[in-house]
Amino acid sequence: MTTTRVASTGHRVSWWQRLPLHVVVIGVIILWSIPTLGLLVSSFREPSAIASSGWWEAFRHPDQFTLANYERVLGEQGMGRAFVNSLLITVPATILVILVAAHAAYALAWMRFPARGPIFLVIVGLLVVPLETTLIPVLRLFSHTTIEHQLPILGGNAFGTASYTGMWLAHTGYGLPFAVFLLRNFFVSLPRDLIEAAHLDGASDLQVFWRVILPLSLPAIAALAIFQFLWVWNDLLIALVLLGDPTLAPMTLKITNLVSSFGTSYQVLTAAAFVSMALPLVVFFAFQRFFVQGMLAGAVKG
Amino acid sequence: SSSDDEETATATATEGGEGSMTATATEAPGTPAAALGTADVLGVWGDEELANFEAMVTPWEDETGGTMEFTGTRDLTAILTSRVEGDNPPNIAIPAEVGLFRQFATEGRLVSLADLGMADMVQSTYPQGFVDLGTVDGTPYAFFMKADTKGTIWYNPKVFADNGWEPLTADSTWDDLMQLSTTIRDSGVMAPWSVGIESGGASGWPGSDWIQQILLNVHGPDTYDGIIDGSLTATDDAMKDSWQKFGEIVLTDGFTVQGGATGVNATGFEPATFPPFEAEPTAAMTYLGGFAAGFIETQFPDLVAGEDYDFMPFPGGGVTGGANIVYAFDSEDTTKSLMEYLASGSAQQIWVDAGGFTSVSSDVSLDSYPNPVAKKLAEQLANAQVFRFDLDDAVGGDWQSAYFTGITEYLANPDQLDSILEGIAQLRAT
Amino acid sequence: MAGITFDHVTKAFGDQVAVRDFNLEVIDGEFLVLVGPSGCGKSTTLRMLAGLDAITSGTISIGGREVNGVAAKDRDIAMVFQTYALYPHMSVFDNMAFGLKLRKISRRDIDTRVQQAARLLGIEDLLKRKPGQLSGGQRQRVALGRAIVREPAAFLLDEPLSNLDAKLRVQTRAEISRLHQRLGTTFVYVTHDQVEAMTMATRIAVMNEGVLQQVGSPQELYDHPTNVFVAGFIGSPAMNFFEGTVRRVGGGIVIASDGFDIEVPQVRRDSFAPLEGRELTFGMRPEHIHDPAFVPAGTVPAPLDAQVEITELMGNETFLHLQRGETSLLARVDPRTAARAGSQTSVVMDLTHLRAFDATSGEAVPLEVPSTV
Amino acid sequence: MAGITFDHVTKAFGDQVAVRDFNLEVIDGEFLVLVGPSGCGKSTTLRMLAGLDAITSGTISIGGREVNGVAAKDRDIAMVFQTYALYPHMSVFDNMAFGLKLRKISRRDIDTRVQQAARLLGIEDLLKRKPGQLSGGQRQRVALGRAIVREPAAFLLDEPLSNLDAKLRVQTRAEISRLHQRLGTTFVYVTHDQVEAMTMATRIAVMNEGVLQQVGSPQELYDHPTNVFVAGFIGSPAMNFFEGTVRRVGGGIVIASDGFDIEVPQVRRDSFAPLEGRELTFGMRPEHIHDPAFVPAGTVPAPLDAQVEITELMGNETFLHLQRGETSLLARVDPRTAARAGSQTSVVMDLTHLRAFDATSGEAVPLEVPSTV
Amino acid sequence: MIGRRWWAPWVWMAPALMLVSVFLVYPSLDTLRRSFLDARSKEFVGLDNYRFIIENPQPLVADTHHALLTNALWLVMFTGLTVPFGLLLAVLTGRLRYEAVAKSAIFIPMAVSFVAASVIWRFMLDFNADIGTFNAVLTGLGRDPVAWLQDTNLGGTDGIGPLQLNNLMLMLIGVWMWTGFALVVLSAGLKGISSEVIEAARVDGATERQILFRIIIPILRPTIIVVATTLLIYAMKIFDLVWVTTGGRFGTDVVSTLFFKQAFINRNFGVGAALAFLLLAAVVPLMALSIRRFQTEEERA
Ligand SMILES: Nc1ncnc2c1ncn2[C@@H]1O[C@H](COP(=O)(O)OP(=O)(O)OP(=O)(O)O)[C@@H](O)[C@H]1O
Ligand SMILES: Nc1ncnc2c1ncn2[C@@H]1O[C@H](COP(=O)(O)OP(=O)(O)OP(=O)(O)O)[C@@H](O)[C@H]1O
Ligand SMILES: [Mg+2]
Ligand SMILES: [Mg+2]
Repeated sequence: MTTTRVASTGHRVSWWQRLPLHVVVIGVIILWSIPTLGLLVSSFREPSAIASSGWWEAFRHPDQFTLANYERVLGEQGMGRAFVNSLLITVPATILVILVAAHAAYALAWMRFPARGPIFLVIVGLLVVPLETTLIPVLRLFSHTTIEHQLPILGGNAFGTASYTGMWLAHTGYGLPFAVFLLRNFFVSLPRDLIEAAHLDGASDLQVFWRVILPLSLPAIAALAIFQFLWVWNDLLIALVLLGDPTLAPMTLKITNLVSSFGTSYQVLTAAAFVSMALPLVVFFAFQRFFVQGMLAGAVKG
Repeated sequence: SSSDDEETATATATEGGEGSMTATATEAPGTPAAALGTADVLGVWGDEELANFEAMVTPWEDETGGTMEFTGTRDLTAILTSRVEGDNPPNIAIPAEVGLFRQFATEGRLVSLADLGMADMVQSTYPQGFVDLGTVDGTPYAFFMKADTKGTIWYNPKVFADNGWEPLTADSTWDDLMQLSTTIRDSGVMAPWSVGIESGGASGWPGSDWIQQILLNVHGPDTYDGIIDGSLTATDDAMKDSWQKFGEIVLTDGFTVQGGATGVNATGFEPATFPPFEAEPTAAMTYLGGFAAGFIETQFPDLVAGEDYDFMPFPGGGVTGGANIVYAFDSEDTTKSLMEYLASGSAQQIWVDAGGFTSVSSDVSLDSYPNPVAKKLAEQLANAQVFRFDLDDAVGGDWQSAYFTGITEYLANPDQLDSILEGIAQLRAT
Repeated sequence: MAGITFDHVTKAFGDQVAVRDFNLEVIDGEFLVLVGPSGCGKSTTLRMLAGLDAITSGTISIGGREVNGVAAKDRDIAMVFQTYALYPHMSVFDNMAFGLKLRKISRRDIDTRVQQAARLLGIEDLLKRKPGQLSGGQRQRVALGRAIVREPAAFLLDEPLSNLDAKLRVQTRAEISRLHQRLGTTFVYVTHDQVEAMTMATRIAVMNEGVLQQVGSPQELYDHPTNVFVAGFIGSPAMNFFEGTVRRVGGGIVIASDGFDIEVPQVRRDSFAPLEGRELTFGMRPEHIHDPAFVPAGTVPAPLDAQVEITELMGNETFLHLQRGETSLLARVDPRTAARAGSQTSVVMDLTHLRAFDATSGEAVPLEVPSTV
Repeated sequence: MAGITFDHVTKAFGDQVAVRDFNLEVIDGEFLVLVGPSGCGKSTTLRMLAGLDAITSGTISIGGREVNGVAAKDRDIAMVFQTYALYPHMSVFDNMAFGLKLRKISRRDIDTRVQQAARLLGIEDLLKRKPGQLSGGQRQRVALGRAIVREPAAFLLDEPLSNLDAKLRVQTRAEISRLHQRLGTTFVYVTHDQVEAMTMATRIAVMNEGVLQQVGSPQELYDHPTNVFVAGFIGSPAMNFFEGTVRRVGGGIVIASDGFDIEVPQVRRDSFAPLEGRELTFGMRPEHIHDPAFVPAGTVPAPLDAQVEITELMGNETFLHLQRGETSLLARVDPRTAARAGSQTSVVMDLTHLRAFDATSGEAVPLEVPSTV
Repeated sequence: MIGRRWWAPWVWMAPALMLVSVFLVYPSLDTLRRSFLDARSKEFVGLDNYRFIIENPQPLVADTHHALLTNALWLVMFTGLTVPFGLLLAVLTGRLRYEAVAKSAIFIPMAVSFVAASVIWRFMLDFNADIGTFNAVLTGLGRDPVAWLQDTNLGGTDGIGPLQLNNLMLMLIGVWMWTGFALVVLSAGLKGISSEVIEAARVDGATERQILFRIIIPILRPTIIVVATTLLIYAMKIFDLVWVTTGGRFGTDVVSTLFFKQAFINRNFGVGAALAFLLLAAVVPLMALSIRRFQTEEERA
């Protein structure tokens, strides 16, 4: 895209005119990063060092640096499988939320029907439901609706406490209120003329949705994907409660197994934090390219 | 367990998964099932503990062809509660607290040891005290493993020797302890105590261990039992006195390296065990259960047990302690067989040898502990004139959380003690 | 194919009525041009026809079948939006190809059709660009191209040439006419360009404030407007109007306006006689007011003296802004005229082309012309 | 006040050059009209001047001071965007008032100014509406209103009237001229409407493919285009062109084109003589080709027979599309002409207005006219 | 669109509605039911649980009143800081060549699990000046270390209600974590704004600040509403952060932590449910607000 960024300027700007901007932004970045930096440094220190001196001390004794913590985490039995499990749970759950939410949001944004407002508000209102309150009822449901059926990677049974299917649906369900809220509000801000033009070109709702709405909503969808991925990826609670079969356990579960019942096991947690953070960050960067300025440039006049 | 073990384990697990589900879902207890399936075990262990536990189970897996899948979490109570309420309990649970256990038992959610066919075995190999703890309304439901004494004051023998301080003995009194503390403080060499009771959501529990030790040793077992069975309330003078005695340790000037209430409340219980053993020790003693040995070993790998670190018995010789309680939610063959195996001395021996484990089973010989300190710990448990289960673990529930909170509150504002105890007492009334 | 019928169609946005009781029969295959002042309801009419805006009341039928309830996508209509409404995420090529792809037309056909349309609109070099990288006129051409690549039952074009330069506009206009002849499809075409309207239309429909004023062939509307509005709206520069009454003075007949009288020549007396005494609004087009030095043959001359306010030289003609009493008149005279701004001059009106309207209703009043002229 | 200077200004989007080596002096207070084919770089020129697009090379100065580094907001310029760019979240009133509020003008002044502008543009009833609730032309008027309420150093108007109906356009055009006279501010005005350009401009600048072709008064450009492009672009319908060479035949001089020769009358021989033998492109405007029956006085006639392809009746005039050999000509003749489509006819060219250009370079070749005519 | 069958929208929404009903609506109704039953969800006890909350008999275990005030403070502080921060950063970084990098720095805290976050902040806030970064700085400046997560005082005086040092500290952590959320979502919205409108404002003479406040923010309103609402609601049910750091000790309890303790530790589902339902009830005014907004939106469309 060649259209200019929102804040870019049409006149020549010398670097010093924008210096204040850089100072502010970089300042904030540094402030924001210090805690994470501390964690990063600590993850390369021996347990005793972590417990006895501050992370900044590490720079004084470079000799103390060690990869042991990472070896401990990555070397853990079945960590590989756990990583795969996490992926098998997260990726489908993310895609599912986007699809389901986007369809609902399309209807709520571009179709007129009675009770449209109330339905939207109820869905948004459900944001407030604390996950914890839903666990027991949902678990009940699961343990009583177990469908006996072998699926290779899906684990014990197609649906129920010992399968991924359950996890996917659960995470989708929990993710929906925010997803619908975000997408619907993004959709309505698209110019109506475009949708109309597509209809006139003979596009059905479905075609408009896929060929016009989704491509133009990429920034919002990217944002949604980033966070849904993150939330599912980092989820511990739902996995602990709903995932009956420990062989399907995601990384988060595996990692808690590295933390001894007494004590704090910082050395493990620090390293684990970055191991589990890696993929979400990759996703974040990968999706940056969808944050394109001026997607709508040239669409409509007036 | 070695990696190929793991492979087979998970492999069998995935096929076996079906078996266990079938069992829970359809099969009525009693009818024989061909091969053993997967036993789903929920507990608190992680890290080496978990590794050792798995090592301990491996022989059973090899022998029976069953598999054990362990899920460990610090929020055990919450998870266990939801899974039980959600009609999807694990096969076996191994928490550290017995309050929840009692509720489950009274609600008939548990399978009695009798139904598991191991009542006699437990009766014969476990101390009566523990058997009673696992018994609700006359029916035994659970047994205990990985016990921990809490009658241990950790110190650095070398430092004591250099300064000519005398470690306390089982026959010492509380006053002796105060005496020693004063001496050390006045010597100006270092603070007598390092105390830290910060533990996130559970902050305060290390203080509760202090208090229960004092209560048992200063006011005797009957008072102690009175509090547990509710015949005595938290407002009892004995209780108040014990709190105040703990208060003296924390609040007396120069007694703690943490510099008083704020520091103690803000210092983690784990780091609090380090000062006596640093290169330049800043505190002479630290009080915490037997598991503190683990912290010290990890933090100071070079120290030699018995020479560089050791413990003295809490004055009075009365010993309180905790243990992990083991109970089952069903009586499938897999569960049955695993429960029996776990209760057996031979199984626990494996972990004992690996270290960091104290067995209360009489089948485990005292000589088999890896180092002198570990051995001393086991002996203290076995030979204690008086042994009582951890006070708040025994009561459990909201009383316990209030008890913990109360302790942090008390240190923050000591003048509130009465109202705090009042509040705790109420919870027992309702 | 598709004839189109509007039957008592009304469209209101809230209490604001955009189109009122609209009745119109668009004959199959005709090229109907819709004109009217800005905001009079042209786009709304198209949008209702396309099925984009719901009709408040009345019915629209296409090819005899009522379509009030038919979805836009099922009406098989191609439309150029006044706002273009290009797909910003698609290349120019894809913008034009979109409708065809949806119709499962073969890649090759699509390619040839789009290429051809692009060539014809002079945007063949821009096919790879995104709309955001185009100039205003280029965007408009893409919007037009998106419509003409299709072969729909009807074309609705909403000011499709407004942002093109004169030359390009003339070409494109011709192309559209050719397209119309080739396909014989019904066209409904909105424009503000009089020349466009005059040259392209089989019929012109004039709207004002949501109400249809007159429908007819360009020449009809130009020569015989049914009311003052149409008379004033069609033709640029607009027709001159002045109030007046027909009076009998001595033997002759005069049109008495404030400040001046116009002597009606012998030949036309009979046609004015019947109107005697009636309050009328008279209209005369600028090109029928001549410089006495260059009066075309066959004129029925009625001389008039007036003050020249402004003169506009247009190269091939000159505009004289005249003032006589309260009345100001525009004359479109031969560029060789001697009249200069500020000077007094005398012009000649051609009464053959004088039009009369009722002063109150604004409806046209016939002045039948003796066939001899 | 603000004179504007473009000094070797170039603007490229990637490798696509939109404006090339543009040099222009806009005199303070003048009304410069910028014309050119769609996509030739007009909007880009305005956007650079407004400080919205960074200049690739060269400098722009306003009032003598270089502004390359000056932010748009500090250039004190009012602009009508070709795409309107209205504030979607503000009412029409607020859209127009925004610029004034920012300048801390008193509520009352703002109110009066906006009200006045609205009245003048006929949108006073729409002030409470949001842009989304307006018709195309209404939006354009709001965009125009947003500019004219201000009193900036310069106005940049990018096709501000393109979506208005003829009548409204004439009015608004007049209003803008009046505004220009009142404020004496510099105007740069982009339009595709020849009449607009002709009537409003003090000078017209013609662009093509990013390059400035000619700057001059309307009449200058109309009568003396510097090259074929300008000749063909200015004037609508466009000038007729045909290739030819000047030859001496017997005693006389003829312009020999393929398929026909044009006899040069005695009076003009001298001016053609010097061009003998040279390859030329000749140009003649449609209005200088007459129906023999209605030849205006003072014509230097050169008769020509041709086939009438199409006739377009425009009411006040008639277009004849003529074909002679390979050459097709458009004639704008008296409406009373007898010529009918399909028939053979003979027309008269007025050689006084014949223009000649070098066939290869396209540059104009002088044909000095004897002053007698 | 004309001619769309009446059931079309319902087909489009069906999957969402079903999932939401199973995982959110049904459980909420179950919660409502349980809030009228006793601790073990056996007998009907009417409004006892709610009365219990209001009478607040166990300030030691669960000081409901204090918790509610703390939530209120979260609403104000947390949301009030996060949204503007995110918006500002979105606008600022939006114009940088290193936009992605800058954003990621703010985003990373979102990516760390809560357990990790608690570790991170332990390294920042630990009381021991040898370990806690903040206290290291303080002692470096010759001041006494502060127990950031335990200290209920503020400016020497005992905190007024929930206005306590440790609460503010927690909220700071919250802001640190969630600004990335606001930033990413808002910058997604920013990308939708037409550059031309902003150019028009520039020509009208608007400064960057005026453009931000009078053009960008109003046009961005739909997205801002999403972010603000989400964060408001998040502040109302804030749980993990408090749970892993202080466990609600030292007056940091919020409704969710109380609910968690009641339901899962004390196994008093009655009171737990009542507390949870209190949360649901608390959103109603917020929803009422957006109802009006939604309807005005409708009218304009
Ligand atoms: N972002 C862009 N990227 C590439 N080319 C561009 C871009 N913007 C404009 N152009 C090209 O620059 C040239 C000039 O554009 P400009 O908008 O100035 O034309 P214009 O004279 O205003 O045409 P019109 O009369 O149609 O508005 C056009 O050929 C256009 O395709
Ligand atoms: N959404 C709306 N709400 C209220 N009034 C509207 C809305 N859309 C259009 N209108 C009004 O309806 C009338 C007709 O609009 P329409 O777009 O049909 O006019 P138009 O004839 O196309 O004008 P133009 O030539 O300027 O495009 C206008 O007065 C306009 O203000
Ligand atoms: Mg319109
Ligand atoms: Mg342009």
